Amino acid sequence: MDHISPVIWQFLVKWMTNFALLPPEASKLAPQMDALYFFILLVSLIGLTVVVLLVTSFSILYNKKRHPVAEQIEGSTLLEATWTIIPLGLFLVMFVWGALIYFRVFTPPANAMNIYVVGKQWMWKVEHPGGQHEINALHIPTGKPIQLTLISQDVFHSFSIPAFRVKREAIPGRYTTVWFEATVPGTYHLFCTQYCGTNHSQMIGDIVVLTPEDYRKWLASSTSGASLAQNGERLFASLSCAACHNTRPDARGPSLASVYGARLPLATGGTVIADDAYLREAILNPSQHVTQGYAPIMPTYQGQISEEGVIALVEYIKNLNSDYRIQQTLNTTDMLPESEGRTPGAQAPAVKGPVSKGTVKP
Amino acid sequence: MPDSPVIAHGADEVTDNAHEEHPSYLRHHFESTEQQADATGFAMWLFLLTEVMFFGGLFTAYLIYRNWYYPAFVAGSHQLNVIWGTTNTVVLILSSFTMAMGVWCAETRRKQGLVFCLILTFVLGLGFLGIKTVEYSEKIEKHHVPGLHYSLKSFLDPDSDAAAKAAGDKPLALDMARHTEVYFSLYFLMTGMHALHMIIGIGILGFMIFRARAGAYTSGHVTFVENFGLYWHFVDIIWIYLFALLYLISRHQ
Amino acid sequence: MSEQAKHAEDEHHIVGPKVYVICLFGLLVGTGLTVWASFVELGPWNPVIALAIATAKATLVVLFFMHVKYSSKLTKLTVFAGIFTFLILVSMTLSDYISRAWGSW
Amino acid sequence: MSTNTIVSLPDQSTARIPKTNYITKENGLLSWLLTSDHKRIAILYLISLSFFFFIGGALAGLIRLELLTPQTDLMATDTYNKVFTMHGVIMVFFFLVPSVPATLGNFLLPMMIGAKDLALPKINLLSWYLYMAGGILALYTMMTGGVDTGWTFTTPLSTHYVNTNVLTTGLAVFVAGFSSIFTGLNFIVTIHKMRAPGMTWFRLPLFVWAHYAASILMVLATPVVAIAIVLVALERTIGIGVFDPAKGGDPLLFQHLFWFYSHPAVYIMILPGMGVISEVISTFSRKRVFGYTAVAFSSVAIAVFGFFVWAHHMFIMGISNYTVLVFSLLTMLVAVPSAIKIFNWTFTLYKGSITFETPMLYAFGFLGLFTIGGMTGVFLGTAGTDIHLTETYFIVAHFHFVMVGGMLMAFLAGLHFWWPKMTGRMYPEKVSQLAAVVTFIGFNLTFFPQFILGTLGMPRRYASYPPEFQVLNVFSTAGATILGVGYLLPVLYLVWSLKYGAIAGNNPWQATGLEWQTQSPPLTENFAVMPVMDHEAYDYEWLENQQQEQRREQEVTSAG
Repeated sequence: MDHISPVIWQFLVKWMTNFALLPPEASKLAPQMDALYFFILLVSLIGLTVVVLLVTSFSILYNKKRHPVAEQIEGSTLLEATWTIIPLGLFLVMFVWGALIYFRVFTPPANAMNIYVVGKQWMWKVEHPGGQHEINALHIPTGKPIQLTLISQDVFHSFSIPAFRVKREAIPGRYTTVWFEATVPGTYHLFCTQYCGTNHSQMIGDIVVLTPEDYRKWLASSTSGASLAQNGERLFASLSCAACHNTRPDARGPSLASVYGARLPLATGGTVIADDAYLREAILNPSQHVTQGYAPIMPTYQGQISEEGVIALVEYIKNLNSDYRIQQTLNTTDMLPESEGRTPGAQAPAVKGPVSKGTVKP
Repeated sequence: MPDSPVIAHGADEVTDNAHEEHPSYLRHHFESTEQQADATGFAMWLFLLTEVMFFGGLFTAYLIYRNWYYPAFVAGSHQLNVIWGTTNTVVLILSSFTMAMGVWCAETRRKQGLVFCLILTFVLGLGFLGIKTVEYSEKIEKHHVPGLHYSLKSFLDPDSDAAAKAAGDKPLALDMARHTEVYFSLYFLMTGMHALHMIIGIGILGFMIFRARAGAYTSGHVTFVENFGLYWHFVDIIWIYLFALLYLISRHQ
Repeated sequence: MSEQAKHAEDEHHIVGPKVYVICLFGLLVGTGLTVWASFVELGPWNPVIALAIATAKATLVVLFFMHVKYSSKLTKLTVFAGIFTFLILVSMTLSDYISRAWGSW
Repeated sequence: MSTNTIVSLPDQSTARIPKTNYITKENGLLSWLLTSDHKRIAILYLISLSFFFFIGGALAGLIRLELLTPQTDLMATDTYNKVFTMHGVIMVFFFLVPSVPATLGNFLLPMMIGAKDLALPKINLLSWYLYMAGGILALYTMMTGGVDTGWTFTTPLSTHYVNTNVLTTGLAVFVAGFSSIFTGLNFIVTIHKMRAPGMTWFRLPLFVWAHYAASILMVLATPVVAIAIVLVALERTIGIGVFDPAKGGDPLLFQHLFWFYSHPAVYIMILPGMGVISEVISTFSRKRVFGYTAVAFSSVAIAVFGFFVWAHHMFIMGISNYTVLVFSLLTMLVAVPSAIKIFNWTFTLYKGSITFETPMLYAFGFLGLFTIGGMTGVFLGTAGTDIHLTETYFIVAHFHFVMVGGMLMAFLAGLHFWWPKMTGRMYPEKVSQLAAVVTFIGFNLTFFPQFILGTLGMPRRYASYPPEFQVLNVFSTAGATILGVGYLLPVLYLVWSLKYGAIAGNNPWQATGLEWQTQSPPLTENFAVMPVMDHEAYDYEWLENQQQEQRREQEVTSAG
């Protein structure tokens, strides 16, 4: 093979040895997605083969030399019905199968650990509930469902992890979610796949999947001193939210204890489930989300809190299951000594996830 | 021309009938004046379809935001003057009527009548735009033009504003008051697009009056007047909806 | 196209002033009605009534001022196609906005 | 060769191009610029379209060169962004949308239905001027710094976050949109009102049906993108807030409005191409298209269903999950008429008498590539797989298979097929067959690796990429070089043929359409005697009888 240019030869060898059709399957979802992918691929290949075979054989059998006079055929309802119904049936199978997978990707399980991701031109900022910040990287453990709550602070971005087969747009002004469960430790690509301006192609990062043990080590080593909920608590205090949202009988706002996940009656009629998106909206556009029995007097915080700040507040409210802390913020005007007194080791419960309420309990 | 039972249009009747000599306005590629009138009329209708879809985008936006920010839309709507709006609706309906009468005059070859109707339509059209200008200038004075020093005063403090006070508006929360800007964006976009169509229409009307006095439309060739009539009525229809959607939100409050 | 329809298409129907005057009257009454209705408390029916009256007025204009009642099937079909596509745009887009609030499953 | 071709040319020693035809009728540049003859306007379009195609193509070449290596070494990222944006804008709005309708459609549609011209010739000329105004504006934008929003103008990027020439580009697209609206409007009116006696709806060539369907989309969908662009422009200049989340607007609304046009737009692009393929396959297999009615109605079905599927571009964009279900289902339904067409074309070959002239080679290319393009569309219409594949090179490969592999192949097929009618001269067969094969190979080498890149996860619109994707990108760039040659060849030999090509005569392909029953190049008003349609479309027996009659007449006259 000397006559082939060594460059091209190396090139081909490199390609043949590294050839892959799909990225590694590193999440629980990936094999399911790939099964559907290969099903559609199979159908496509059969369809293509049928067309190519027919065209080729007709070209050979009925070329002018062999078949000088064409026979006029009007059509055949039976045949046409066949190639209407068979593709339709196959497409419907794909639709149902695809819809089921779509369900799965965008329906996080109840025990998922929530991590917040803020996209901005041109970086990904990740906020772990334990207070760890990351930029253009995401550390996660295997074997635990992870839910991402995404938002963008400027333009559309898209959080894509090919190895997990998931991708979700980060939208300005609204939370979106996606979840996955990593299975294989390793480092995988993180791409922004929605064109977002000049450095779109540099808005990339690493997804680092660790074993649960390594993950615990990483959490401990990269803490920033205060959990996300504690940051939220400070913000809650400095914005004087507790002036209204308290348990006093004359409180002007509803108590926020155990409000997360509850079904709230709205002043405009109807009810709403207080999820992350609702909490965010209620902070930024309060007058549209007034709960029954309260006057629409809450000021808007639009433009006053950064997206990270809103996330911290949401995380704080999510973890409130008693009014004790709110009373504390009422009594103290400054920083809370308790939260500063915490040692990194005390952060450990955060690993259990935000749903294990009581993280901020004294 | 051989007779065929499946002719798509009455091409040969005409050639057999009176119009042995082609009238001057028959363009070379048509077989008959009927075909020409049919084709241009149909083309006008298709053009109106594109206009429907053009406004369709705006109506979609309107419906979405009205559902989202209903209180802001109510407060914004209360800033509009129903009397001016109603007057304008009546003016436009009258102009539509005079236009229809103009078409009838052209069809029945009444030259004086046609010129009179067109001039009336022209004047009514200008009247509409005049009233619109008054309304717009009021909005400009109150800084209700989105993007240009937009002021929330009328919505945060309705007592300071005559229109809001008259409607008995309660003060809006700041976040909702901000969304009145969306209402006024749509208000200016929709009425502005409509006014743009009016201006174009009035321009063509002026040209038509000029031509009608020379007797151009009263010698059997009425397609232009008819097609312009379609356009003018379409603009009227858009306004009928704009009036209901923009001016008449929850006036009873 | 049937012979009859073809005939109807060729025949140019001239709509007379009488129809126009009746139509004008109807439009003015409609305008008065819609303004009056907007000042009456009807709850969720207010916008429905307003749109219904507007549609009735628009129908009058389309049928008589724009001669659609006397026009060929093709013109009627064209009007219908316009309304149909407009409704697709509005309803399918709104379907997204309405069902967003239903939350995830 | 004699048995393997259907080409029948007049005796070259005596044959002459007819002295009076639409080209020779008047002379001078002004006679072209002020013409209202649909054929001359088609030629104007052909020249200007080719110009824009090669500008878009050159930009594509730059993109491929930059992607040869993982780093950004040829140009900076913002230059790259401008290059792919301008490539998209020019190719979509100034080549693909008008390509077949404005050139071949304009030239042939009146002839096929036996009319003297389009119903509104002046509007037709206006369309061309609008197209040119838009095109020149787009070029001006490119010269003065370009625009880097991507051809989709996604808000809020386009309204608040880029400081390039969004407004002029928007205006260019807006103006070109009206050109497209007027073309579509003209076609619909012409097809309804200008048909020759005897030309019933079910005697129309399928080319006309396809153009009818595409025209409906042009008329009804284009205005929506026009208003979307107006809103973006106002948002950008005075900040009206309709799409601005900070002011309470919804950026997704822009995408709804944009894709309400831009999804049907892909059918505007592909339907006329399908029309070309119907004509070509029928002619070169000497057979009526298998299931004429099904093919005709599938065009209309694609046009109607085309309005119901736009949100499949937004599956992961945060639209409601329920809406995703509905749009995914409807997307599956719109795939069916395309499948019907593919099989009907294939079965047209059955028991035909097939020859392999250049247009047929391109048509075969179309069949294969469009099948791949269509099937990969199903991957993206399926909500589950769309999550992984959207916004990657998979989608780039998919729409290039449909647009370049489908549409451009069809355009070239049609251009070769009707070249003798348009110019009166044949193109050189051998070299053009070579070009067809080169194009096919180059195309597959360029775009097939991109499917694999996409499934591997390489995002689109990346100026730099992880090194592991390099090998496939090198393949793609190599293929693009071959593809470039494949597209340059036709320019050379087609221009050559204008002077040296064989005289074609009226009907070199022995085709049945009315356009072939008149001289080539045709007269200004197309037919010396207005034709009467007294047979079905694609009636080859009628053609044979007709020719026999003519031969007999000639014998009589020469004997007399």
